[in-house]
Amino acid sequence: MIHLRYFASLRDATGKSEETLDRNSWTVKELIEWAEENYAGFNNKTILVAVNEEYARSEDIIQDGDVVAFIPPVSGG
Amino acid sequence: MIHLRYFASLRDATGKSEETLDRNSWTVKELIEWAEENYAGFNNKTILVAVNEEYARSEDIIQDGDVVAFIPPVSGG
Amino acid sequence: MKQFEIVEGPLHVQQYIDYVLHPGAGAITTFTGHVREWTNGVRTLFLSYEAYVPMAEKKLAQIGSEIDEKWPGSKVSIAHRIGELQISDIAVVIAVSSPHRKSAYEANEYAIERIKEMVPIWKKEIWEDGEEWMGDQRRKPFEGGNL
Amino acid sequence: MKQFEIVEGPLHVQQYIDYVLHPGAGAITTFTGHVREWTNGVRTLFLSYEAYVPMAEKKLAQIGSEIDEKWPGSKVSIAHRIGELQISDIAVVIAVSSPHRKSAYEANEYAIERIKEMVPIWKKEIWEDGEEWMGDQRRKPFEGGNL
Repeated sequence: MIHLRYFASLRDATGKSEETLDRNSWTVKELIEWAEENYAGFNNKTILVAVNEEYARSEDIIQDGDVVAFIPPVSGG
Repeated sequence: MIHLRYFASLRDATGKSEETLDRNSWTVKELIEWAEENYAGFNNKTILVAVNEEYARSEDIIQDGDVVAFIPPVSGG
Repeated sequence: MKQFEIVEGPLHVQQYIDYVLHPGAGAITTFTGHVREWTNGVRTLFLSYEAYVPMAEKKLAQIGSEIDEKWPGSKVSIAHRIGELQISDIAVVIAVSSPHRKSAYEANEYAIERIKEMVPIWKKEIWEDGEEWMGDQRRKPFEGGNL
Repeated sequence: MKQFEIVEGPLHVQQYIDYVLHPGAGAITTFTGHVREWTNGVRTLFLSYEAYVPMAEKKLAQIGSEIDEKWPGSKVSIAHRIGELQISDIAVVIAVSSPHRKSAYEANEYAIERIKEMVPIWKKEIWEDGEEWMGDQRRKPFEGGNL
Protein backbone atom coordinates (compact mmCIF):
# COMPACT_ATOMS: atom_id res chain seq x y z
CA MET A 1 0.00 0.00 0.00
CA ILE A 2 1.14 3.53 -0.67
CA HIS A 3 -0.19 6.61 1.10
CA LEU A 4 -0.87 9.62 -1.09
CA ARG A 5 -1.01 13.26 0.07
CA TYR A 6 -2.50 16.15 -1.92
CA PHE A 7 -1.81 19.83 -1.22
CA ALA A 8 -3.09 23.25 -2.24
CA SER A 9 -4.36 23.28 -5.87
CA LEU A 10 -4.07 19.49 -6.05
CA ARG A 11 -6.17 19.05 -2.94
CA ASP A 12 -8.78 21.26 -4.58
CA ALA A 13 -8.47 19.28 -7.85
CA THR A 14 -8.87 15.87 -6.23
CA GLY A 15 -11.26 16.99 -3.54
CA LYS A 16 -9.24 15.06 -0.97
CA SER A 17 -6.11 15.60 1.07
CA GLU A 18 -5.07 11.95 1.22
CA GLU A 19 -5.87 8.46 0.10
CA THR A 20 -4.33 5.00 0.17
CA LEU A 21 -3.61 2.93 -2.94
CA ASP A 22 -3.24 -0.82 -2.92
CA ARG A 23 -0.08 -0.81 -5.02
CA ASN A 24 3.63 -1.02 -4.57
CA SER A 25 6.78 -1.04 -6.69
CA TRP A 26 5.48 1.70 -8.91
CA THR A 27 7.96 4.22 -10.19
CA VAL A 28 7.28 7.88 -9.51
CA LYS A 29 6.66 8.29 -13.21
CA GLU A 30 4.00 5.55 -13.20
CA LEU A 31 2.30 7.12 -10.21
CA ILE A 32 2.11 10.52 -11.89
CA GLU A 33 0.67 8.89 -15.01
CA TRP A 34 -1.95 7.22 -12.83
CA ALA A 35 -2.81 10.58 -11.24
CA GLU A 36 -3.04 12.31 -14.62
CA GLU A 37 -5.51 9.68 -15.77
CA ASN A 38 -7.62 9.81 -12.63
CA TYR A 39 -7.71 13.54 -11.86
CA ALA A 40 -7.95 16.76 -13.79
CA GLY A 41 -5.41 19.43 -12.89
CA PHE A 42 -2.35 17.17 -12.72
CA ASN A 43 0.47 18.23 -14.98
CA ASN A 44 3.68 16.25 -14.92
CA LYS A 45 5.62 19.25 -16.18
CA THR A 46 5.06 21.25 -13.00
CA ILE A 47 4.31 18.71 -10.29
CA LEU A 48 7.02 17.17 -8.16
CA VAL A 49 6.69 14.11 -6.01
CA ALA A 50 8.09 13.64 -2.54
CA VAL A 51 8.54 10.16 -1.17
CA ASN A 52 8.77 10.04 2.61
CA GLU A 53 9.32 13.81 2.73
CA GLU A 54 12.17 13.94 0.21
CA TYR A 55 11.91 14.97 -3.43
CA ALA A 56 12.05 11.93 -5.70
CA ARG A 57 13.05 11.45 -9.33
CA SER A 58 10.87 9.94 -12.06
CA GLU A 59 12.68 6.62 -11.99
CA ASP A 60 12.65 6.18 -8.19
CA ILE A 61 10.69 3.17 -6.96
CA ILE A 62 7.85 3.65 -4.49
CA GLN A 63 7.86 0.90 -1.86
CA ASP A 64 5.08 -0.62 0.18
CA GLY A 65 4.22 1.73 3.07
CA ASP A 66 5.78 4.84 1.55
CA VAL A 67 4.13 8.21 2.01
CA VAL A 68 3.99 9.97 -1.33
CA ALA A 69 3.12 13.66 -1.67
CA PHE A 70 2.25 15.48 -4.86
CA ILE A 71 3.92 18.89 -4.72
CA PRO A 72 2.48 21.60 -6.97
CA PRO A 73 4.69 24.65 -7.66
CA VAL A 74 5.59 26.11 -4.27
CA SER A 75 4.88 29.72 -3.34
CA GLY A 76 6.10 30.27 0.19
CA GLY A 77 7.81 33.43 1.42
CA MET B 1 35.07 84.39 15.88
CA ILE B 2 34.88 80.75 14.90
CA HIS B 3 33.80 77.91 17.14
CA LEU B 4 35.88 74.76 16.95
CA ARG B 5 34.72 71.22 17.93
CA TYR B 6 37.03 68.26 18.54
CA PHE B 7 35.88 64.64 18.58
CA ALA B 8 37.23 61.22 19.51
CA SER B 9 41.01 60.94 18.91
CA LEU B 10 41.23 64.68 18.23
CA ARG B 11 39.53 65.49 21.51
CA ASP B 12 42.12 63.27 23.20
CA ALA B 13 44.93 64.95 21.21
CA THR B 14 43.89 68.50 22.06
CA GLY B 15 42.65 67.77 25.54
CA LYS B 16 39.50 69.77 24.82
CA SER B 17 36.19 69.27 23.10
CA GLU B 18 35.74 72.85 21.94
CA GLU B 19 37.31 76.28 21.82
CA THR B 20 36.68 79.64 20.19
CA LEU B 21 39.16 81.38 17.91
CA ASP B 22 39.15 85.11 17.28
CA ARG B 23 39.50 84.78 13.52
CA ASN B 24 37.36 84.85 10.47
CA SER B 25 37.67 84.52 6.70
CA TRP B 26 40.11 81.66 6.97
CA THR B 27 39.86 78.89 4.42
CA VAL B 28 39.39 75.36 5.65
CA LYS B 29 42.95 74.67 4.46
CA GLU B 30 44.35 77.50 6.56
CA LEU B 31 42.47 76.30 9.61
CA ILE B 32 43.83 72.77 9.27
CA GLU B 33 47.35 74.18 8.91
CA TRP B 34 46.79 76.19 12.09
CA ALA B 35 45.65 73.03 13.90
CA GLU B 36 48.61 71.01 12.63
CA GLU B 37 50.98 73.66 14.02
CA ASN B 38 49.23 73.90 17.39
CA TYR B 39 48.39 70.26 18.14
CA ALA B 40 50.04 66.90 17.73
CA GLY B 41 47.87 64.21 16.15
CA PHE B 42 46.38 66.32 13.36
CA ASN B 43 46.94 64.93 9.91
CA ASN B 44 45.45 66.74 6.96
CA LYS B 45 45.46 63.55 4.92
CA THR B 46 42.85 61.85 7.11
CA ILE B 47 40.97 64.67 8.83
CA LEU B 48 37.88 66.23 7.33
CA VAL B 49 36.31 69.50 8.37
CA ALA B 50 32.62 70.18 8.76
CA VAL B 51 31.38 73.76 8.72
CA ASN B 52 27.97 74.19 10.31
CA GLU B 53 27.40 70.41 10.20
CA GLU B 54 28.23 69.94 6.54
CA TYR B 55 31.47 68.60 5.10
CA ALA B 56 33.56 71.43 3.65
CA ARG B 57 36.28 71.53 0.97
CA SER B 58 39.80 72.90 1.45
CA GLU B 59 39.03 76.11 -0.38
CA ASP B 60 35.76 76.88 1.43
CA ILE B 61 35.80 80.09 3.48
CA ILE B 62 34.96 79.97 7.18
CA GLN B 63 32.82 82.94 8.20
CA ASP B 64 32.46 84.75 11.48
CA GLY B 65 30.23 82.74 13.81
CA ASP B 66 30.64 79.43 11.99
CA VAL B 67 30.83 76.18 13.94
CA VAL B 68 33.73 74.15 12.62
CA ALA B 69 34.24 70.50 13.54
CA PHE B 70 37.36 68.45 12.91
CA ILE B 71 36.25 64.99 11.82
CA PRO B 72 38.77 62.17 12.24
CA PRO B 73 38.16 58.97 10.26
CA VAL B 74 34.70 57.77 11.21
CA SER B 75 34.03 54.28 12.58
CA GLY B 76 30.32 53.98 13.24
CA GLY B 77 28.28 50.88 12.59
CA MET C 1 10.35 27.70 19.39
CA LYS C 2 12.41 25.54 17.05
CA GLN C 3 15.30 26.81 14.91
CA PHE C 4 13.35 25.94 11.76
CA GLU C 5 9.62 25.89 12.11
CA ILE C 6 6.19 26.17 10.57
CA VAL C 7 3.80 27.92 12.95
CA GLU C 8 0.11 28.74 12.95
CA GLY C 9 0.15 31.97 14.96
CA PRO C 10 1.76 35.41 14.58
CA LEU C 11 5.55 35.54 14.11
CA HIS C 12 7.64 37.71 16.42
CA VAL C 13 10.96 38.81 14.92
CA GLN C 14 12.75 39.40 18.22
CA GLN C 15 12.48 35.73 19.14
CA TYR C 16 14.48 34.69 16.08
CA ILE C 17 17.04 37.47 16.54
CA ASP C 18 17.58 36.29 20.12
CA TYR C 19 18.07 32.75 18.84
CA VAL C 20 20.95 33.65 16.51
CA LEU C 21 22.62 36.25 18.74
CA HIS C 22 25.84 35.12 20.47
CA PRO C 23 29.09 36.82 21.58
CA GLY C 24 30.81 36.10 18.27
CA ALA C 25 28.07 37.76 16.22
CA GLY C 26 28.96 41.19 14.87
CA ALA C 27 26.01 41.45 12.51
CA ILE C 28 22.45 40.18 12.37
CA THR C 29 20.14 40.55 9.40
CA THR C 30 16.46 39.77 9.40
CA PHE C 31 14.04 39.43 6.55
CA THR C 32 10.32 39.46 7.05
CA GLY C 33 7.88 38.85 4.23
CA HIS C 34 4.60 40.69 4.75
CA VAL C 35 1.18 40.45 3.18
CA ARG C 36 1.03 43.37 0.74
CA GLU C 37 -2.31 44.98 0.01
CA TRP C 38 -1.80 45.80 -3.67
CA THR C 39 -0.08 43.72 -6.37
CA ASN C 40 -0.11 45.01 -9.95
CA GLY C 41 -3.21 47.07 -9.25
CA VAL C 42 -5.15 44.19 -7.69
CA ARG C 43 -6.17 44.44 -4.08
CA THR C 44 -5.51 41.46 -1.85
CA LEU C 45 -8.06 40.94 0.93
CA PHE C 46 -6.05 38.31 2.77
CA LEU C 47 -3.81 35.30 2.14
CA SER C 48 -4.00 31.69 3.13
CA TYR C 49 -0.85 29.59 3.45
CA GLU C 50 -0.66 25.83 3.54
CA ALA C 51 2.40 23.63 4.09
CA TYR C 52 3.42 20.02 4.04
CA VAL C 53 4.57 20.69 7.58
CA PRO C 54 7.09 17.95 8.41
CA MET C 55 8.74 18.15 5.00
CA ALA C 56 8.76 21.95 5.03
CA GLU C 57 10.55 21.99 8.38
CA LYS C 58 13.09 19.48 7.05
CA LYS C 59 13.67 21.65 3.99
CA LEU C 60 14.10 24.78 6.11
CA ALA C 61 16.70 22.86 8.13
CA GLN C 62 18.37 21.82 4.88
CA ILE C 63 18.66 25.49 3.91
CA GLY C 64 20.26 26.02 7.31
CA SER C 65 22.85 23.32 6.53
CA GLU C 66 23.55 24.82 3.13
CA ILE C 67 24.16 28.19 4.80
CA ASP C 68 26.46 26.64 7.41
CA GLU C 69 28.52 25.25 4.60
CA LYS C 70 28.58 28.34 2.39
CA TRP C 71 29.02 30.92 5.19
CA PRO C 72 30.91 29.28 8.05
CA GLY C 73 30.43 30.99 11.39
CA SER C 74 26.92 32.13 10.57
CA LYS C 75 23.83 31.03 12.49
CA VAL C 76 20.34 31.01 11.03
CA SER C 77 16.76 30.55 12.17
CA ILE C 78 13.72 30.49 9.89
CA ALA C 79 10.00 30.36 10.55
CA HIS C 80 7.03 30.37 8.18
CA ARG C 81 3.47 30.98 9.23
CA ILE C 82 0.51 29.08 7.77
CA GLY C 83 -3.22 29.64 7.91
CA GLU C 84 -5.06 32.86 7.21
CA LEU C 85 -2.95 36.07 7.17
CA GLN C 86 -4.17 39.65 7.03
CA ILE C 87 -2.53 42.67 5.37
CA SER C 88 0.90 43.43 6.91
CA ASP C 89 1.07 40.12 8.79
CA ILE C 90 4.44 38.38 8.65
CA ALA C 91 4.45 35.24 6.50
CA VAL C 92 8.12 34.38 6.92
CA VAL C 93 11.00 35.50 9.13
CA ILE C 94 14.66 34.75 8.50
CA ALA C 95 17.32 35.77 11.02
CA VAL C 96 21.03 35.32 10.31
CA SER C 97 23.97 36.23 12.50
CA SER C 98 27.58 36.21 11.41
CA PRO C 99 30.89 37.65 12.58
CA HIS C 100 30.86 40.22 9.73
CA ARG C 101 28.02 41.86 7.89
CA LYS C 102 28.60 40.69 4.32
CA SER C 103 27.79 37.06 5.15
CA ALA C 104 24.71 38.05 7.12
CA TYR C 105 23.22 39.82 4.10
CA GLU C 106 24.21 37.16 1.58
CA ALA C 107 23.08 34.17 3.64
CA ASN C 108 19.77 35.83 4.43
CA GLU C 109 18.97 36.52 0.78
CA TYR C 110 20.07 33.00 -0.12
CA ALA C 111 17.58 31.63 2.41
CA ILE C 112 14.55 33.41 0.98
CA GLU C 113 15.48 32.44 -2.58
CA ARG C 114 15.75 28.79 -1.55
CA ILE C 115 12.44 28.93 0.33
CA LYS C 116 10.70 30.22 -2.78
CA GLU C 117 12.39 27.57 -4.84
CA MET C 118 11.79 24.37 -2.96
CA VAL C 119 10.08 24.46 0.43
CA PRO C 120 6.62 22.86 0.19
CA ILE C 121 4.51 25.85 1.21
CA TRP C 122 1.68 27.29 -0.88
CA LYS C 123 0.04 30.66 -0.89
CA LYS C 124 -3.56 31.32 -1.87
CA GLU C 125 -4.44 34.92 -2.65
CA ILE C 126 -7.97 36.01 -1.91
CA TRP C 127 -9.20 39.08 -3.80
CA GLU C 128 -12.60 40.78 -3.91
CA ASP C 129 -13.60 38.77 -6.98
CA GLY C 130 -11.87 35.45 -6.55
CA GLU C 131 -9.00 33.42 -5.22
CA GLU C 132 -6.08 31.44 -6.57
CA TRP C 133 -3.22 29.25 -5.46
CA MET C 134 0.04 30.89 -6.46
CA GLY C 135 2.98 29.05 -7.99
CA ASP C 136 6.41 30.46 -8.60
CA GLN C 137 6.73 30.77 -12.36
CA ARG C 138 10.48 31.14 -12.18
CA ARG C 139 10.85 27.81 -10.46
CA LYS C 140 13.63 25.64 -11.76
CA PRO C 141 12.81 22.21 -13.13
CA PHE C 142 13.86 19.38 -10.87
CA GLU C 143 16.72 18.29 -13.08
CA GLY C 144 18.46 21.67 -12.94
CA GLY C 145 18.31 22.43 -9.26
CA ASN C 146 19.49 20.90 -6.04
CA LEU C 147 16.13 20.39 -4.42
CA MET D 1 11.62 57.99 18.40
CA LYS D 2 12.78 59.82 15.30
CA GLN D 3 13.19 58.23 11.86
CA PHE D 4 16.93 58.93 11.99
CA GLU D 5 18.41 59.19 15.42
CA ILE D 6 21.39 58.94 17.72
CA VAL D 7 20.37 57.52 21.09
CA GLU D 8 22.10 56.89 24.39
CA GLY D 9 20.14 53.86 25.60
CA PRO D 10 19.52 50.33 24.31
CA LEU D 11 18.12 49.95 20.79
CA HIS D 12 14.98 47.90 20.21
CA VAL D 13 14.64 46.51 16.69
CA GLN D 14 10.87 46.11 16.73
CA GLN D 15 10.38 49.86 17.09
CA TYR D 16 12.16 50.53 13.79
CA ILE D 17 10.40 47.67 12.02
CA ASP D 18 7.06 49.13 13.14
CA TYR D 19 8.12 52.51 11.80
CA VAL D 20 8.73 51.27 8.24
CA LEU D 21 5.84 48.80 8.06
CA HIS D 22 2.85 49.88 5.96
CA PRO D 23 0.21 48.13 3.80
CA GLY D 24 2.35 48.48 0.64
CA ALA D 25 5.37 46.80 2.22
CA GLY D 26 5.95 43.23 1.09
CA ALA D 27 9.42 42.91 2.58
CA ILE D 28 11.31 44.33 5.53
CA THR D 29 14.99 43.83 6.16
CA THR D 30 16.79 44.81 9.31
CA PHE D 31 20.47 45.02 10.04
CA THR D 32 21.82 45.21 13.56
CA GLY D 33 25.50 45.70 14.31
CA HIS D 34 26.51 44.07 17.59
CA VAL D 35 29.55 44.36 19.83
CA ARG D 36 31.62 41.26 19.04
CA GLU D 37 33.77 39.76 21.74
CA TRP D 38 36.71 38.59 19.61
CA THR D 39 38.34 40.34 16.66
CA ASN D 40 41.42 38.76 15.10
CA GLY D 41 42.20 36.92 18.33
CA VAL D 42 41.93 40.02 20.51
CA ARG D 43 39.24 40.13 23.15
CA THR D 44 37.10 43.25 23.38
CA LEU D 45 35.92 44.15 26.91
CA PHE D 46 33.49 46.81 25.79
CA LEU D 47 33.12 49.64 23.27
CA SER D 48 32.53 53.33 23.58
CA TYR D 49 30.84 55.29 20.82
CA GLU D 50 30.86 59.04 20.36
CA ALA D 51 29.03 61.11 17.75
CA TYR D 52 28.77 64.66 16.53
CA VAL D 53 25.08 64.23 17.25
CA PRO D 54 23.26 66.90 15.20
CA MET D 55 25.48 66.34 12.17
CA ALA D 56 25.24 62.55 12.50
CA GLU D 57 21.43 62.71 12.52
CA LYS D 58 21.52 64.96 9.45
CA LYS D 59 23.80 62.52 7.66
CA LEU D 60 21.57 59.56 8.55
CA ALA D 61 18.66 61.51 7.08
CA GLN D 62 20.76 62.19 3.98
CA ILE D 63 21.28 58.45 3.58
CA GLY D 64 17.50 58.14 3.84
CA SER D 65 17.09 60.62 0.98
CA GLU D 66 19.65 58.80 -1.13
CA ILE D 67 17.73 55.57 -0.59
CA ASP D 68 14.40 57.22 -1.49
CA GLU D 69 15.95 58.25 -4.76
CA LYS D 70 17.72 54.98 -5.58
CA TRP D 71 14.93 52.63 -4.42
CA PRO D 72 11.58 54.41 -4.87
CA GLY D 73 8.81 53.02 -2.71
CA SER D 74 11.15 51.97 0.07
CA LYS D 75 11.00 53.38 3.59
CA VAL D 76 13.95 53.46 5.97
CA SER D 77 14.70 54.20 9.60
CA ILE D 78 18.16 54.22 11.17
CA ALA D 79 19.37 54.58 14.74
CA HIS D 80 22.87 54.52 16.20
CA ARG D 81 23.62 54.20 19.88
CA ILE D 82 26.42 56.11 21.61
CA GLY D 83 28.08 55.73 25.02
CA GLU D 84 29.39 52.55 26.54
CA LEU D 85 28.27 49.27 24.96
CA GLN D 86 28.79 45.75 26.27
CA ILE D 87 29.30 42.51 24.29
CA SER D 88 26.26 41.72 22.09
CA ASP D 89 24.70 45.17 22.56
CA ILE D 90 23.29 46.72 19.39
CA ALA D 91 25.32 49.67 18.08
CA VAL D 92 23.26 50.36 15.00
CA VAL D 93 19.89 49.31 13.61
CA ILE D 94 18.71 49.81 10.04
CA ALA D 95 15.17 48.88 9.00
CA VAL D 96 14.04 49.07 5.37
CA SER D 97 10.67 48.20 3.92
CA SER D 98 9.87 47.95 0.23
CA PRO D 99 7.21 46.45 -2.00
CA HIS D 100 9.60 43.67 -3.10
CA ARG D 101 12.49 42.02 -1.34
CA LYS D 102 15.40 42.86 -3.64
CA SER D 103 15.25 46.58 -2.85
CA ALA D 104 14.94 45.91 0.86
CA TYR D 105 18.21 43.97 0.88
CA GLU D 106 20.06 46.36 -1.40
CA ALA D 107 18.97 49.56 0.31
CA ASN D 108 19.77 48.14 3.73
CA GLU D 109 23.31 47.19 2.76
CA TYR D 110 23.76 50.55 1.07
CA ALA D 111 22.81 52.27 4.33
CA ILE D 112 25.41 50.51 6.46
CA GLU D 113 28.14 51.14 3.87
CA ARG D 114 27.30 54.85 3.82
CA ILE D 115 27.22 55.03 7.62
CA LYS D 116 30.71 53.57 7.78
CA GLU D 117 31.86 55.95 5.09
CA MET D 118 30.66 59.31 6.25
CA VAL D 119 28.49 59.59 9.36
CA PRO D 120 30.45 61.33 12.15
CA ILE D 121 30.42 58.54 14.73
CA TRP D 122 33.53 57.08 16.31
CA LYS D 123 34.16 53.80 18.06
CA LYS D 124 36.73 53.26 20.78
CA GLU D 125 37.64 49.64 21.49
CA ILE D 126 38.63 48.80 25.04
CA TRP D 127 40.73 45.64 25.48
CA GLU D 128 42.34 44.12 28.57
CA ASP D 129 45.62 45.91 27.83
CA GLY D 130 44.60 49.17 26.21
CA GLU D 131 42.12 51.12 24.14
CA GLU D 132 42.04 52.85 20.76
CA TRP D 133 39.79 54.97 18.60
CA MET D 134 39.02 53.10 15.41
CA GLY D 135 39.03 54.63 11.94
CA ASP D 136 37.86 52.99 8.78
CA GLN D 137 40.99 52.33 6.74
CA ARG D 138 39.02 51.83 3.56
CA ARG D 139 37.51 55.28 3.81
CA LYS D 140 37.37 57.18 0.58
CA PRO D 141 39.14 60.52 0.32
CA PHE D 142 36.78 63.48 0.29
CA GLU D 143 37.41 64.23 -3.38
CA GLY D 144 36.31 60.78 -4.52
CA GLY D 145 33.08 60.36 -2.63
CA ASN D 146 29.79 62.12 -2.23
CA LEU D 147 30.03 62.92 1.47
